[in-house]
Amino acid sequence: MSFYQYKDYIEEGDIVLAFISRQAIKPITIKKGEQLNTRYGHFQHDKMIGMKYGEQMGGARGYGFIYLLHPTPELWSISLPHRTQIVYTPDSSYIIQRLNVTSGTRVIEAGTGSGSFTHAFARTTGLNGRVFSYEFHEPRYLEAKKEFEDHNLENTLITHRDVCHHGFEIETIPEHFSSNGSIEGDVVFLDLPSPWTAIPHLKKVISTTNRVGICCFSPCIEQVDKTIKSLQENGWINIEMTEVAGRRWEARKELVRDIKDVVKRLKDIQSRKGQGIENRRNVKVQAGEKREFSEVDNDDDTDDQKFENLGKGYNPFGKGIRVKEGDENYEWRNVTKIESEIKTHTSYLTFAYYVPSKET
Amino acid sequence: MSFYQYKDYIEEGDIVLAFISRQAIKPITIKKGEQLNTRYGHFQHDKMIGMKYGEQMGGARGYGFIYLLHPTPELWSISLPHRTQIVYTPDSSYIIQRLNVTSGTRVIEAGTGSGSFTHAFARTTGLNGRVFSYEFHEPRYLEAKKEFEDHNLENTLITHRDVCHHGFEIETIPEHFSSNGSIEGDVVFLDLPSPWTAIPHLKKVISTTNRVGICCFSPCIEQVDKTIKSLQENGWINIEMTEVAGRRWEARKELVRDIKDVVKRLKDIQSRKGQGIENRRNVKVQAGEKREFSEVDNDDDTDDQKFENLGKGYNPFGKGIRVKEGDENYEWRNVTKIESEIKTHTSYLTFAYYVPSKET
Amino acid sequence: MSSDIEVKPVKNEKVISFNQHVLIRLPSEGVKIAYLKEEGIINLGKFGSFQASGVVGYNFGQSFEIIEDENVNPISFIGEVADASEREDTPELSKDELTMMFSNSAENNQNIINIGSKVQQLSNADIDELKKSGASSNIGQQIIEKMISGHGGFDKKTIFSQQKYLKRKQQKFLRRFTVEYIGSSELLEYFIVKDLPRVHGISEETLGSILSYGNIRPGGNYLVIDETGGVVIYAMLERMKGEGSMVVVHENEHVNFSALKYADYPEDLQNEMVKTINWLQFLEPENEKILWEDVDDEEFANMKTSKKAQYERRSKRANYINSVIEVAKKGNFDALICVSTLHLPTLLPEILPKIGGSRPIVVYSQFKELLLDTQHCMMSDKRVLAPSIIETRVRKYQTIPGRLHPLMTSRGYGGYILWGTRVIPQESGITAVGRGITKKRKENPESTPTQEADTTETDTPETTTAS
Amino acid sequence: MSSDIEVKPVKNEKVISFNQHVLIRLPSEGVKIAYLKEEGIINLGKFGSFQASGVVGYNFGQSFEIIEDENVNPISFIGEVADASEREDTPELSKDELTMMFSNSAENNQNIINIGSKVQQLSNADIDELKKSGASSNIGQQIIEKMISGHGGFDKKTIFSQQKYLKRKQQKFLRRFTVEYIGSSELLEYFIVKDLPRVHGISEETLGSILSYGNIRPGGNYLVIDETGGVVIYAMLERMKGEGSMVVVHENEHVNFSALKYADYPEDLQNEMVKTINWLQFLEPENEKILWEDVDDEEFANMKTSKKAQYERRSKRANYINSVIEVAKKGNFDALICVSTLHLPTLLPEILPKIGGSRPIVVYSQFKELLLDTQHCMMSDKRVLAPSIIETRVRKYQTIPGRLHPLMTSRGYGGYILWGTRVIPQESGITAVGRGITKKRKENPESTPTQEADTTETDTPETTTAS
Repeated sequence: MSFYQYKDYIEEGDIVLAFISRQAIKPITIKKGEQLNTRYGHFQHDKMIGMKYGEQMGGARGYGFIYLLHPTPELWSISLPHRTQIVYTPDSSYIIQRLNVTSGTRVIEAGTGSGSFTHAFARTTGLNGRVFSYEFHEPRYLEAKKEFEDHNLENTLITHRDVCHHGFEIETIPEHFSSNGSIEGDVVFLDLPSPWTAIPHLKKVISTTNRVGICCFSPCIEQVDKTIKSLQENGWINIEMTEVAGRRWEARKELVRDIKDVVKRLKDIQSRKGQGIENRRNVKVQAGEKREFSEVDNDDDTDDQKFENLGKGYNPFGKGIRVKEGDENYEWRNVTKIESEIKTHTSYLTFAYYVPSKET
Repeated sequence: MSFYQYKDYIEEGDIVLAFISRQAIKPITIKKGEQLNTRYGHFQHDKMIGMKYGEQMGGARGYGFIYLLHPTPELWSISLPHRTQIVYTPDSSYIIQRLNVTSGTRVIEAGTGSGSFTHAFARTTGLNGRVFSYEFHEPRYLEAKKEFEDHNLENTLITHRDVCHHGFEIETIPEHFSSNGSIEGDVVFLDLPSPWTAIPHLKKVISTTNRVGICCFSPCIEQVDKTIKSLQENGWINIEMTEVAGRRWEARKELVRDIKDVVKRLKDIQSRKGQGIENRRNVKVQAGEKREFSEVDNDDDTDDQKFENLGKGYNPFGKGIRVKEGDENYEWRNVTKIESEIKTHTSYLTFAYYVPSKET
Repeated sequence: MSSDIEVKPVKNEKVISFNQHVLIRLPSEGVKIAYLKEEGIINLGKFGSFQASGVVGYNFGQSFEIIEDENVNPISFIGEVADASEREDTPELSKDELTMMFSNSAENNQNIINIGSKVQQLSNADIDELKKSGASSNIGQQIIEKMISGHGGFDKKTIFSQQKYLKRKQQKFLRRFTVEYIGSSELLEYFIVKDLPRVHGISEETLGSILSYGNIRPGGNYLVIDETGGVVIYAMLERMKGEGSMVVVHENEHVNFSALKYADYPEDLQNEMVKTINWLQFLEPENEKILWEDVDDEEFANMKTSKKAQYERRSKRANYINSVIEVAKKGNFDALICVSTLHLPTLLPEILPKIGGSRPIVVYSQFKELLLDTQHCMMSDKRVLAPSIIETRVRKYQTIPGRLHPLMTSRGYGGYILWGTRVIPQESGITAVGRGITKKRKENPESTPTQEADTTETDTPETTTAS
Repeated sequence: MSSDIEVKPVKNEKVISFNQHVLIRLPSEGVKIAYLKEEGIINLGKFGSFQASGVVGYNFGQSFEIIEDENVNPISFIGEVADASEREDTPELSKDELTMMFSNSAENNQNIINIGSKVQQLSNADIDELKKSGASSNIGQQIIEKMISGHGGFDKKTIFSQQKYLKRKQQKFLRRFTVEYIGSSELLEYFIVKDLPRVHGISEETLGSILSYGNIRPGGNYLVIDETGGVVIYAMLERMKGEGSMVVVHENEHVNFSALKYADYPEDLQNEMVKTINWLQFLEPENEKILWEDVDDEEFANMKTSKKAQYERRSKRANYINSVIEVAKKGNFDALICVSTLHLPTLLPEILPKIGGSRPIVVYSQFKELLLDTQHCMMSDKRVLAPSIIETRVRKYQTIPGRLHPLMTSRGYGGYILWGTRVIPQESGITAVGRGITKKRKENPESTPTQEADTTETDTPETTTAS
């Protein structure tokens, strides 16, 4: 299992994402003798070994199922518990695209946080690229370090460091991470409470031979203001702040409720009423097609809620009989429905470039 | 013609909105002997008199047409030239709704600007409500004053005033605008470069007997910051800043391009090529269903653009033949297309309330 | 225009009054609706209960804190801090302090571990006991303080998270509330929180746009389809304030106006302004008219008392139905306001003749795809000019100076409206520029542009000149 | 993992070099693509022209100003103000000055009339003359200053509008530009400005999400449908940097790769990485294979020279087609990347078998409605797990401290993607919780929740434990 290439069959020791539902994707490390227990069934690791990635797996007791997925940075990010500090794909994919992160890029990231974006950087830069990630919070650092080792993120070096105070320089860079003894970052991503205190330290670690891009990720507008000033003071140009909005839509079907059915049902109600009521009325009836009074009369004028609204999924011909979405006896219209909770803000993204002077 | 009620037939002196196209709605005042000249034909006022509002009118020379529309604040705002200071309906309708502007509300508005929002306020508050509008820029004030008179906005009083320096009080309020000799505004709308300098002046003119709502309309975030502080210092509560995004979509049809047609066309090209080329090849041909070499060979490997993309509106069976959108010989799918230029920002809307103490 | 204001208020919108419904806004950002009876007690669940008489007479918008014996004290706003000077962690921070916080928060954060519910050492039993024991005016604050002192990791938190924690606890335990007038936004908010599908996902901003694009105002006469149980009708009535009328078409034997029970309109006013008719009556008016002839006075006098009452009720009902059918037949409505899940491409052609010339057509749907089909139907019908689907979305901000940012998450809803203008096309004799004269144009390509009123984007016209 | 970096660059991405295409960014925010030949002159129209040799050797991202004799001077950035100290209306304002501006701008505005083009007193002829006469390094600035002095109302403008005016004029007349590397964002930007329908309205952020959700990385092997003329393929190639491959399926006799002409990849590398196949070959591989047998050496030796060349070309082509058909038949691609206007509900079932297990499916469309139909098709097909339509939109800000706000208008485009994961459903023996055991559940309602992998929203599972 690797974030750098796919494999086809599951082996012991692999990390597999057990897809239980859209809201529940559970990472498991395959180990003989273990079992995944969910509300939707029980799944033995032994049986997973040798199965294909992507395969559907039935529960051990004859009910429930999961899908066995190969990890990717994008699936990994949605498998994480919804705690803070996850940079989700709408933001991370835009940052990677805009700063032209590709195979071979040298990335500086601070802080590591959940490590979600680190995975995307590691995948995209590949084995020719390098990711230098910094985390000042020790428990988080230790957790991320172990995770990156478990995930074989070979091109990633995590450092426990408060970059705002102590900068980014690494005294003894492992040889295969060094570029002429230095970090020489091409792209910088700062997800810190006060990026403006870290920006002055960057000069020592960014590339001296090509243009460097930066993105600062801050939730509050006042942080952006300080960041812009610091970028200006430190010689960064083309400063631009942006926001990314990501929305997710599900496909649904809505019942086509034709007026003809409504009219038919109203006529039906009236005729049933007309039959059931004794001829006890006081009305002068004339010949002709016009309807008689009893059909519209109703003694209970106050009960306005007697007949329920016909809403989604209700039988158009009667009240309260629920129609299953997509039931082939009815006509349906495809519609898109937005997710029930939308992310209306993640952070402001402030981009800039630094162009080192021509070497002569 | 009135913004307070509809009429059915056009009379001399009416203001009519001549709808020429979505992008061209032209207000005209009906006057005998005059004529509206457009790129789409010529239209005589004389003939408009007596026509119904909403009627389509053909051009005097046998071509072109317009629709004769009754003014509403919403149509009026889109008829204005796209200069600055127009508060469009997505913002104005939200402000009216959120601040509960209804029949009878007393509104304070500064500045008047294009007068677009003033019309919506005047319509919604009706003849029982009052709109006090302030404009400091003299040419704009004079223009708006004349416009409001022409439009018979009877419930609206415009004042030439720099409210930031001189406040909102009016020395001699016309009797039918006064409430116990005072303005007693229920709702305040400030569209000013520095609303924080106007806010301290409000206490003298807002209602002393009920809760007062305010909305400050500012394009820059730094203005919001100052506005919030001023509102706090002046006793306003429930301060909340919001943004309104309005989007407009058109209905279009997209050609359903089925893969079967593509395959058919590729086969057709190949068979035509096979027929047209002499048997001058060097290939060992075997019997069977498989195709012969000449059908796929092509001597001009460099010309990659010989066959154009099949894009929107193109015949799926051949290149370059344009199919009219909705042509009944083809299958179409309804789609929505967003307007070509969208308003990604108008202003930040900062709302707050002022609750006068209980009278005892 | 009246020379002085003579609005006859149908209910009190300014001062909290008996025998009216009110909206109660809780610190948790939840909302309740209560009816203020004299001698009544309003129960807010875990937030306590209070006597209705305690809040009556204050202005709408007033906040209160519950004290002993179900009494209330007015407070300036719901987040007011009682003893700001005594508290070190006051939420009111100066700009300088905030700057410092930003600059140092990296350092501050370095020593905290993840804060979960497990660091919370106070049990629910403890909290219940505290609630029971306390009868003083500051019980909420006291509970919070007790919780802070029982909270193992609290002093290790950053100022930021301390404040968030405090706010969360305040919302949960402070016995505070605000009494608000039930305007249409408040009624909608109540249903959004309580039952979003019932109002078909309409947001406040979309409701506002329905009313503005629909040109709703006092004195209008509207045709309405409202499947929200009356929220849209209420919003219209509030804009009209007693002047004007509407015909509501519905699909059941009786219309569902359950939302109007919070409206507090006098019954006769509501009946006068809101006429109802079902689709059968609307579409087949001649068949559905009631055959009714009033008996002559003599015959009436001879009826038994019980018969008389029945006769009068039936007479009233028959006349009502027949009169509404007549109003609907006459048409010329000032707008169509449609909030419905009915399939409009087949229904709309039946409704359009009833709408007056140049009046707005406003159709709401939760789903853009459904409006799209209706929009295509309008475009081929020609009786609706320039139909557009309009989406309006409000984004709210955490409005704290120094910590300004949009709310991180929101419920995903809002809906779309389709807006157009009812027009009267000429049946013949109209030649669009660029259609009938295509040939001429090809010969001289600069001569005339194409004119398609519905979709083409073109320049502004030349100026008006006297002929 | 290699112990040291050994990337063999296929082209220079760091330093501006001869024989490569570059993007030239103009002060007007327009963009051009130029090819830098030795001795070449690049013409920027009204912005002047310059010798290619003048910019070569600088880092990509460097800005320049054109001086006399088609030479250039490097400048720090395009908006650099030459003599900031001398100018009163410098764009660099302190915070205090900005505060003052906000406080006083109402007053300042009071005396201005609407500023239109009519207050401009300098004719176009004047400007042309100035341009011709000037050969100094600061000609742009001089023109602007001349224009300001000729501008009747300029001193009456507010600082705000003066600066806006200045910026507009700077953009129009300063002979400055930036030379950038053509990454995939730059290539896309070029086409967005030049011909948005050609790239089907893809925005930069949507292109980025296609590549991330598609898990594009060096070494992958992808199946691609790209109707943008190669912009998407270029973006993938840039991510792969020489490692991996893709099969591109197209619908014409020859694929349209016109965008790749700016890519500057060596022909052999591009041919090695990008294999092409048309739909007929893809869908009917057995029919479409070329019958080709190489002749033996003797026969070949006996051919005429002209025949030999033809033979070799045809041999190469037949082998190429047959090998690509084989690769496509084998399948197991690492992703499907589809940017196409083809009707996917009928096509997708033919493609899915070719995608490897657990690999991403990413489909782009300009219209959400078209993806909706495809999503429904995926949901009934069962081979695509959890398909979602994703919309990503970037909002850019006017990033000037003190005047920070989102841009007022933007072009309306962007598109949508449909993302899912290719899975291998069991053909039988799977019982969903809540389906097969509905009865049991009814008896004991708390026993088991409903499981519908595609749509149900459920809680997280219990923790993993050893059995």
